[in-house]
Amino acid sequence: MPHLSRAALTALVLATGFLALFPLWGDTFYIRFVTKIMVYALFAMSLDLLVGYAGLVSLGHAAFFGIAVYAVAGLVNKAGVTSAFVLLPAALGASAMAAAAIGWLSIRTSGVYFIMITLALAQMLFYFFNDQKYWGGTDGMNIDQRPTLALGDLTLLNFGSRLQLYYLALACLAGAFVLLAVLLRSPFGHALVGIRANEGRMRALGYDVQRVKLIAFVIAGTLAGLAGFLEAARSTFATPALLGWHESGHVLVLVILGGMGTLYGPVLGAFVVLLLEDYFATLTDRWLLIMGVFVIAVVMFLPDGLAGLFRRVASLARGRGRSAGDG
Amino acid sequence: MTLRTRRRFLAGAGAGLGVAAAGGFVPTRFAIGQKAKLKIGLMLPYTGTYAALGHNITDAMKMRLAEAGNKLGGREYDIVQLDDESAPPKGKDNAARLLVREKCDMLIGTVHSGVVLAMAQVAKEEDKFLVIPNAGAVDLTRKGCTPKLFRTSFSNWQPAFPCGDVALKDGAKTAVLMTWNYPAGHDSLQGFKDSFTKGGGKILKEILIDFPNVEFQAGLTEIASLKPDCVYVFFAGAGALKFMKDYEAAGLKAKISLYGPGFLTDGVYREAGSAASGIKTTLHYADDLDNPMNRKFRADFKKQTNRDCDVYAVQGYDTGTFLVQGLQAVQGDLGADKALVKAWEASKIDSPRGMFTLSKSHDPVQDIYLRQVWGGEEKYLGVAHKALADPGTGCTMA
Amino acid sequence: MADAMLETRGLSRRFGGLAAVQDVSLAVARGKVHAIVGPNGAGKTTLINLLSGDLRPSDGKVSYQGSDITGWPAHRVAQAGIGRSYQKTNVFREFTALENCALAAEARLPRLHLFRAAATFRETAARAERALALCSLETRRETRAASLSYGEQRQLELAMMLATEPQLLLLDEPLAGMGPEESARVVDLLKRLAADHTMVMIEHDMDAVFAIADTITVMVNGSVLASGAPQAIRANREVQRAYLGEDAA
Amino acid sequence: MSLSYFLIQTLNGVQYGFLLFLVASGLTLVFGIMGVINLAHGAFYMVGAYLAWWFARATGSFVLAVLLALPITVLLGLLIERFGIRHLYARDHLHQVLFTYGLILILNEVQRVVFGNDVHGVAIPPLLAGSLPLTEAQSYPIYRLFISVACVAVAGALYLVIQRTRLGMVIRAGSTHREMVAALGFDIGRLFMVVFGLGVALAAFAGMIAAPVNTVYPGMGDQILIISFVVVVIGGIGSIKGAFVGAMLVGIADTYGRVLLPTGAGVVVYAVMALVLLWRPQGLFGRMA
Repeated sequence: MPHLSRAALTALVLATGFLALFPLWGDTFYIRFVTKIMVYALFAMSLDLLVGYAGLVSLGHAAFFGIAVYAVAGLVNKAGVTSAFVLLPAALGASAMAAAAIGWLSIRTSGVYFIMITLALAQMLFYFFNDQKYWGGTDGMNIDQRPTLALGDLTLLNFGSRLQLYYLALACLAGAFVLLAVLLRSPFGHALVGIRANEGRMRALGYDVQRVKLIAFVIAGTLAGLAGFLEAARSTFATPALLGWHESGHVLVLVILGGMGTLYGPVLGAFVVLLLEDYFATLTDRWLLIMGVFVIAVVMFLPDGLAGLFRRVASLARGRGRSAGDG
Repeated sequence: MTLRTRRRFLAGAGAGLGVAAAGGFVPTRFAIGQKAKLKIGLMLPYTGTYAALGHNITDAMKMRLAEAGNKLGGREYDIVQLDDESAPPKGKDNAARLLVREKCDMLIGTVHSGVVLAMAQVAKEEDKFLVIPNAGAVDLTRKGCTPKLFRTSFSNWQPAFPCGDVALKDGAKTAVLMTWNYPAGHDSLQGFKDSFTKGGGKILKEILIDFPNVEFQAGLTEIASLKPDCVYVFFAGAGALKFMKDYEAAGLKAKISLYGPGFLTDGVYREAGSAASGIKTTLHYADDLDNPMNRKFRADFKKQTNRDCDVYAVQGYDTGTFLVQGLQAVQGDLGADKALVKAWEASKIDSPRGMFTLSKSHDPVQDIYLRQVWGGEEKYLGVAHKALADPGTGCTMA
Repeated sequence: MADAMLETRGLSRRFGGLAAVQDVSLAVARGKVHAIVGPNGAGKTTLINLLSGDLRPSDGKVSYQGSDITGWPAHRVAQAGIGRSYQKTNVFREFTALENCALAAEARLPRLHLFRAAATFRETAARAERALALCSLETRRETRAASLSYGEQRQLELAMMLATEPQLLLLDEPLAGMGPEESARVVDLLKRLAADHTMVMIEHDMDAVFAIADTITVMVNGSVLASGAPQAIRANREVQRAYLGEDAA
Repeated sequence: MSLSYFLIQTLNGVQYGFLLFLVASGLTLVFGIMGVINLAHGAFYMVGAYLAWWFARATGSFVLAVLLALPITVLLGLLIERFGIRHLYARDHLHQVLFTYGLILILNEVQRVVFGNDVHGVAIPPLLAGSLPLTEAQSYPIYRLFISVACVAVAGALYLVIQRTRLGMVIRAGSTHREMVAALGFDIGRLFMVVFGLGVALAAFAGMIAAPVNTVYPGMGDQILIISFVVVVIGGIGSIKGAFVGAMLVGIADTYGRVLLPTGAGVVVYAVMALVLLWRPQGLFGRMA
């Protein structure tokens, strides 16, 4: 069962500290860019709960990300609501409900069926937004105003400020990390890991496997919704592509490349992949080609992702004394 | 001038076209408190489905800037070029990259309406000019219009509107409309509907196909059973080619005349062969427009790029003219934004498509031409509507 | 039978055209050990799977402590107090012995806790430790299940079941593949468990069966051939002919 | 509307269904036998179509183009199997999904580099050009009927292979039990190669034969891939029969969805899929996972 080693914990604290201090020297553009990376890190982390811990490979996770963006867009543009006190619960609620519905249908299957069904059901949501004139169709729509967060006249958070948005994203990322860490240490988390290892045995022990999976699916969807809310606040733009299967595939790449089944892996994956994409794009217009080669190389040679690479390096550094012990 | 790439930074106008870049002259006026060079962010698709459009717009615009001596209002400039991949989710980030990271003074772009929506908002937030060399979504210059947003191409409504009159004149009383279920399609159908119903025509049905599906059979069967006098469609690229072929194969072409905006046939009528033959379309450009400027431009463009000129190249060229004239008026000072808005609003652009001016909502007021594919060529038939402006409904320039 | 803890009536299960279990009616008395014997392919494991809810019966009824549990899903059957062990060792190989038992013990928490650390449930942890101790695995508690010897894995299999504190045990060949020494240890454990559990046990080791069982049911070809006290079964000629032939000779 | 209208719409749906079957059968076959989800299936469809277009232009003969392009695409598929996918059989589905996702990115870009971004039409072979009049207003292109005939032929051939050959026995068993495969005299590695090659061939052939009516354009593989997934899920993953029924269902639902629910056409087939799954989570002819 998952434990955080001391070294990993130190690395985490250092990384968080670095991110907290980054705006001191990072220029405006990179503050924006790192905000985006953190949103995707959160998004990837939510998927990892399914893929890495519950063993549920969802190829439709972007649906929950995108639906939160559209929930914000709808409320702001169509109803004039801007208060985050309404927008945030609405975004999370929309994602949670979509996740409950899609999850309920999908978890009745497993393995490869699950992959295909999540993919197809998410496409259904994609087409819904893609086809409806009301939601801006294929063009998508700008979100007319940024969310506001105020108590009376007191503005608690200015969503228009890139800096405050940056720290909001950082706080959400850290918060989600802690939340997931807590979940994974609870009996629920143990159940999840047990289900991935041996579903039938868990049933015989008395676990309602479907229920545990559905709860995990809804939590993951809701966290993706949180990422979606931040994306809406950050980009103020809603487009059907956010729900599409390419987006789902992309976030899966972040998770696997970073290392699934660890909480920090997806974060690592988001930083590495998004920065690399940005770098490749400066090299050539054919950067997707490089990205494809890169993805394949990772699958072939780094099946445990970057986190696995780190673990291997760390265990080498620790010496061989222990590993000889009990195999 | 340094040459960097991200998406390649092309310095000056000439690079890539073999035109010598301008030297290092800095007008004294800007020596203090002003950057010496203008920086223009060019965001267009250089990969993906719309890549050809992006390249034609870019190259033609640079051609025009080179003709003006690679100076804008006497100032040198750098062009920062960025591939938008026609990906709306990346629109905001890419626009921010140009305006915030590269500190561009203005933005030009792009083809995909969804991406422009995103760009427009970033440009507004950063209070920078945006010139649109293609995307025709009507909302951009209607309820989304802002003082610093200009379009040098067309609105989707524009080429469609005269088509209704053309169909009426040809004797059609009833029509079936068909398009992809997406904003450009809706805009275009509306244009046709406005004129066709005003002239007494009747729309029997609007058939929508989910974008970008190209399975048209169900729609064609419906058309056959409704038996309208004419059909108006908005499709482009792969869809347009396939639609024309399917329309012919379904035996409809001989019985029910097909109309569309020029995008239906442009670029694909040769591939379509007999399926395109005889189809009448309306557009703000025609290949064989008989004016000296068009003839010269087409020859020059072919020579410089070894590609055939098309309406997108013309729009790129005109965007160049637009920049040259406007910045001339303010002597290269993009900071003089009130004056520049005024100058641009008063523009008279001498274009291969003929002279055009700008409307109150910053759209071209231009002639729309009637063309017909005939004998493997797209032929100019005449002016379908003189000096047509988009109604600009809902534009308040707040 | 008045004091039947588990009862089946006309239980059948068909796979396609094949009847794996046919019209089985059993009554397992409270506090007794009920052994099911029979040649391979007699439908014994299928029967256990029907009782545990891993399979749905095609026909017939299962009642447990007076309530009808026919067609209940496996987890609900387990929650009701019926634990099972598997013929093929079925433990979480990557977890330690203690983690295996803890996972089992946590299955009995009255509700699924999401936010409280599992380690803070004292009673659950104690239950896991007790189960380990009962199966003499306390010295191996921190060892990965995959690194345990085969016999130890079999014991862990039992320990996991016990950690869920079931009242009725469904044991599918608990002695399968064990050496004589390990066997003796497990038989000893089963005897101790028999004191306060009801058991349904499939076993091929007839010495063990006769040593532990209060009732024996003999299955052949999916049907019950005979059922009764060990002496009666031993004496049953039909059984001797059909199954015990060589052993009894 | 008239009876003939509905008949023709149904014909449209069936005809579309046949084409979907051709693509989906390869997808479901590869999964059923090898347990591999091949996201790049659509990419092979695209490669087949582009090669057919290119050879048709170069040789002037569509038939010759198909004969040339098919083996080349299959060879490409076999190379990818040999040097990539083969190493992932023992791994999680996840890695196969990711690998083939990477393949999509690569093949799409390579297509753009090699063939450019333009849309191309492929001429219908003269023998099959022309249309049959159905009603006074509408005719039906002969080539479309030919596609249906070709699809039926392929479906028939698949049926024979599955029912009559030892390979078919393995496919019907839908298993990769090594003992069984070995008992039937197959080398598992060889079997996988053959099946993957067959899957690629089906995708590529579908791309080629559809090219004259569908045109050839960048990204064409992505679109067909997703709809094929729906077909496979509805029919039951791994079942050829299911793929056939699923394809017909999707083809007809899509056609009528477009007629009856124009603004929700995209959603209709997915709604059908959701309904089927509610009823049978493993698809119409699928075995439980």
